[in-house]
Amino acid sequence: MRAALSILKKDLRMEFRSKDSILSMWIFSLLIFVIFNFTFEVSRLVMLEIAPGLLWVAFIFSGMFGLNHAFAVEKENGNLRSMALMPVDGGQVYLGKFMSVTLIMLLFESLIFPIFIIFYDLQLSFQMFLLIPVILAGTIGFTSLGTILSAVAVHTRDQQILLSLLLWPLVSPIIIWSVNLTGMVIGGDITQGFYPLLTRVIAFDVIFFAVSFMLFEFILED
Amino acid sequence: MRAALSILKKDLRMEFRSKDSILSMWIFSLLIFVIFNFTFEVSRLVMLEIAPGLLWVAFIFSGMFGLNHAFAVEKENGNLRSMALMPVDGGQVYLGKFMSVTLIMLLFESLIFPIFIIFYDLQLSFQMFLLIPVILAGTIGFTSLGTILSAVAVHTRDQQILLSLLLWPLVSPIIIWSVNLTGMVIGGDITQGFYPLLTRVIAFDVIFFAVSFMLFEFILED
Amino acid sequence: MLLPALELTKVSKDFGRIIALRNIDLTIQSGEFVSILGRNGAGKTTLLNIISGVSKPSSGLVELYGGDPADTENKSKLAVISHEVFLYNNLTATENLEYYASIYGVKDAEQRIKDVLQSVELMHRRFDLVGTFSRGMTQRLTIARALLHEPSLLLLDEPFTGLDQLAIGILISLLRKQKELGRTILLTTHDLHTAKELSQRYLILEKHRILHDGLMADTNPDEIRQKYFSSDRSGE
Amino acid sequence: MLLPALELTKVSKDFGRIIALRNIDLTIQSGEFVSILGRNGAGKTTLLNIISGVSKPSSGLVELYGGDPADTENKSKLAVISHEVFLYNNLTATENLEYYASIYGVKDAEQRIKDVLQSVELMHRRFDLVGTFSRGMTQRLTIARALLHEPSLLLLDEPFTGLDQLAIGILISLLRKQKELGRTILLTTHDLHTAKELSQRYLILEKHRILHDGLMADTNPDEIRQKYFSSDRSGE
Amino acid sequence: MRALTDKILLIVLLFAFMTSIFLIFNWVPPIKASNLSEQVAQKIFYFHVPSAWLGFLAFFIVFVASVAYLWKRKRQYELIAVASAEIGVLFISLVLITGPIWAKPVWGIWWTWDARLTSSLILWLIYIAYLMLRRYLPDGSKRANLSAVVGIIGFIDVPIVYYSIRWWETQHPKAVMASGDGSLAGPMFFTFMFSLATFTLLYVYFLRKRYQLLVLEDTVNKQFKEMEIL
Ligand code: HEM
Ligand SMILES: Nc1ncnc2c1ncn2[C@@H]1O[C@H](COP(=O)(O)OP(=O)(O)OP(=O)(O)O)[C@@H](O)[C@H]1O
Ligand SMILES: Nc1ncnc2c1ncn2[C@@H]1O[C@H](COP(=O)(O)OP(=O)(O)OP(=O)(O)O)[C@@H](O)[C@H]1O
Ligand SMILES: [Mg+2]
Ligand SMILES: [Mg+2]
Repeated sequence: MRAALSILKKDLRMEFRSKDSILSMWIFSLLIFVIFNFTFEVSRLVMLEIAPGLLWVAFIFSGMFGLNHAFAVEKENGNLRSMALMPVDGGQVYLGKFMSVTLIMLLFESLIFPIFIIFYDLQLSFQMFLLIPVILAGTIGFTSLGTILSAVAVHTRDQQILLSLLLWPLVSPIIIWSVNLTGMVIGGDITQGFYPLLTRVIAFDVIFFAVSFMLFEFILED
Repeated sequence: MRAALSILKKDLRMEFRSKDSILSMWIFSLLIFVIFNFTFEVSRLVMLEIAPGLLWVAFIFSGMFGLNHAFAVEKENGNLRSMALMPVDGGQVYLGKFMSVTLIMLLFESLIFPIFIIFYDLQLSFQMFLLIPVILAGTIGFTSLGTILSAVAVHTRDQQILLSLLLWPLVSPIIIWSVNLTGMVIGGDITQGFYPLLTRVIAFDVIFFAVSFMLFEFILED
Repeated sequence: MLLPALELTKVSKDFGRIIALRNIDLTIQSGEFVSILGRNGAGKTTLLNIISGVSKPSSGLVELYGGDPADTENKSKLAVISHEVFLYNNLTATENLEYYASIYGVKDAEQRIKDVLQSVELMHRRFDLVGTFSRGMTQRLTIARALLHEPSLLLLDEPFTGLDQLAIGILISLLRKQKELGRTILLTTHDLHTAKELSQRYLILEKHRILHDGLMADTNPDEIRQKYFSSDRSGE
Repeated sequence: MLLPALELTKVSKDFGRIIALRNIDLTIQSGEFVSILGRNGAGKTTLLNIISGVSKPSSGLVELYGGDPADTENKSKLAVISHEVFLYNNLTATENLEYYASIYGVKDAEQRIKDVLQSVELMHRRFDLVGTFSRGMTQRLTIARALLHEPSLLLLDEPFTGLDQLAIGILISLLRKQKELGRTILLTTHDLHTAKELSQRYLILEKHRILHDGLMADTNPDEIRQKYFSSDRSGE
Repeated sequence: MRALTDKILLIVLLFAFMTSIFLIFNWVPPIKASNLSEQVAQKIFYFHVPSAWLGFLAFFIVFVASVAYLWKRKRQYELIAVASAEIGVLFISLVLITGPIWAKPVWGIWWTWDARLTSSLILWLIYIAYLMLRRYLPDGSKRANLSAVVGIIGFIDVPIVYYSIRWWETQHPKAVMASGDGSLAGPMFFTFMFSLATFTLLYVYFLRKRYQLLVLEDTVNKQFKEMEIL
């Protein structure tokens, strides 16, 4: 755990070397919405129908930034090799990277979400709090797989494309369910299916995390 | 011109070192659509309304790959500095990079487009050929600005985010117009406004290209 | 009987078409200081990578202290200096060392960081980002990084790169001290005089094999140069 | 009267808080071979960057052949070797050289590429990706790249890095030939003996200034080392 | 001398502001509107529009100073460009604040994706990006060059924002000033012009102050360096 925390600390330090990074993330989130809004010049009704999807697309695209970054910074000065040399087992490295990627993605989401609320003029009801476990579960599913696949993709020439190729198909069930769950909460109809679906997402999170944690060892070694 | 072509040749050579690159681009394009389709689980009617926007969002996101890449490859082994040392004026470098970025983006688009046609079950009429100038004009506007701003952003720590921050607001008029034009063609109502609007996009392309061409010199020098 | 620090049996390595090492047999005892010499492309770096475990041999067996180089315990005994410096440009000198100290579980880290920084004379720049360092300053810092956790096996791939006369002197005396402390050291370099000054034993790699394995005391650098690096052998 | 190849007047450079060069005045005539010596961080690389025009001085004037270093004509006369090799890892040796040849408008490129590859002894690897080269092979290739367009002003920043004894010999004789051809050469190195062997004039940079500007013939390397690089001066 | 000019400017500004507030709230007759809140909201017009115009002017100055910098390579042009960009962002922020305040009582909503509104937001984002870029780069000629380039390209968007009212159907009012059909009655016109003059003065004052501050920063930095040498 100590090693994982060291990696986390180092990553966050580099990521937030200055407060500018957070500011640009915020503006970036704003821009994603502005872009979506003016490219889809559609009626408000249609907008509301696609809103949960838009929210998750925005989450995913900002998440991809974090994932692409996570191991790209390790490429400079041969640090990827240095990680293989460290007396730390793969799981620790995975855990450290997973935490930093997840924290950054959650930060992004917490910046995107208020803009989402304002632009779609959503009512803040007590039910909205249900979005917190939904977003958490969806995000962790995305990053737990994303972290290990990012470490795989970084070894290839077309890193960014390859990460998408590997990650998106695998993570799609979780994203679809998260969109569904988000739609239920926003639409205000928490049907019977809500909790079982949420549980299913969490179950997948656990599986993805556990498998990645165990397999990471093999990615570091040459 | 000779220098620009040398840069173009080198870039395409690296980009398509193997045919895998094209294959992964194709799968990536497919994935973008699949992702959009399952995140927006909406009625076909709504889908059709947002189709032109989706098409351009897909274009932009694949274009961002190319742009982020364009100067990132120059970073390894100090090649960015080497470009500043070459006895070639900035305009030539700009031209070379612009061509390679544009060609790659057009390739992407030609891969995305058939998928788009199939997924939305669009009729292939003679009018559809009007999409060619529309897509060309929109793309060139995007890449002409994108190339110079990518060269600006590559000097910063958060390259990818900063490129989005700089490019998206500036290029937004062109994207909006391209979405409008695409909507007209697909919807089958080429109104009176079509040609003037297309002309306007082309006019902006020319302005953006000329300004970038002239200013690129100053970006290379320290 | 004491285990050798390092034992390679019939180790080969190839990268597709290109052969880098062929049937290397090598035993190095604890406390030895061995120089590895050889032409560009002879396979020196590849050999060190295989010993450190970052690169797996295509065939053959590598044993570090009787175990796998990838064992956590073995890894914690190891330090590598290569032409890649293993430092983060966006962290300061101190922050880089703090990171490595916590990864390696260095005790009394703060004091230790100060000590190594002092020994490579970088104290006055400790709060500057590594990205702003000159080549030689970066190399000094990577030396500090490697010595931080008091490794017992040092793999040094051309560690003198970029160092000025003063820093070369510093590194030489640091290495002498390491030798006195009984540490095992493998060094590749193209500077035969320094190699002679420091090490007892030397290997010469050529055409992917160990061409010569002898004692430094028995030879002089110019003879080695004559014998193995003269241009009439250049045709391969 | 002939214009000097290079003239610096009151050139200073700082990076924010850090001062790299201060009030440098320097004139170098066409055909001179000048070594630049100095400690790590003394400002040697920064000085070469300013001369080549990649880095603008914070104040002061730089003139290359009476003009701006950024003029296209001046740039085409220039070649730089630095610790960054300016090569693309995803291109082969030949492809890299072809690219530079077409950029610099080299005539009879194919033959010229063969010649330079031969001179650094890399012909047998010319179709391999640079990314798979060993450190020394990459350095050889960067030397070939720099000489490709027959530059008349060479800026060499520690060009011997990573080279084996043989390649050092090759580079030395290549440089001798360049000198005979009347080319102007600036070289930074930490190897005083090689510097003495090659150059007539030497500069010593210290504390961001030119501390000494003299003729090589008048001194011997050990004396220089004693005087400028002994450890009692290390406290800054 | 400079200090004196600043003092005089400041005093004139104070007077001008007090006068325009008087003109806006006490002198000019209220418009004919259905309810009171709309009448009051209309007063925002005298802040909203001058802010927008001054924003455009500020960005124009960024453009001019950036061109001048690339041409002459003088530090002072760089500083003028930055100072003007900061003030421009400030004024456009005012537009983005006063607009919604006006919109709520008149249109019943704070915000809509109307062309003029969107393009104002985009304009704001462009210059935010310009300022962000500067924060990411270390001081030096590289930063000056890159930001000058962005300053020039960014200005290409200002006319788009200006003409967007003609290019798209919008909810936002058409040009009342430029149309010349006398839709702005006498007292309103006078008050508007007065307010505009006041804002212009404010811009000049801010620009001078910000520029002086930037020069001062430079001087202090230089002196620190001198001290370090010794
Ligand atoms: C909600 C956000 C709003 C934004 C971002 C905004 C932005 C702008 C901008 C940039 C201008 C200057 C353009 C020019 O003079 O050509 C302007 C002018 C103006 N605005 Fe707004 N506006 C907003 C809301 C409103 C509202 C609600 C009203 C009144 C119903 C309004 C009335 C005007 C008028 C009358 C002008 C002067 C037009 C002219 O003479 O050209 N604005 N606005
Ligand atoms: N990743 C790789 N892919 C393909 N070939 C490689 C790779 N790494 C090394 N080689 C090849 O293996 C051989 C040995 O390389 P190595 O780096 O070990 O040489 P070296 O002795 O360290 O040379 P130098 O003195 O130049 O550092 C070379 O021919 C090199 O091209
Ligand atoms: N980009 C930069 N940002 C900040 N400081 C820098 C930068 N480049 C160089 N410096 C500083 O300028 C000084 C001179 O660096 P330079 O690289 O010129 O030294 P050098 O003489 O080449 O040293 P070496 O022998 O180690 O190569 C150093 O203190 C260095 O930290
Ligand atoms: Mg090597
Ligand atoms: Mg240097």
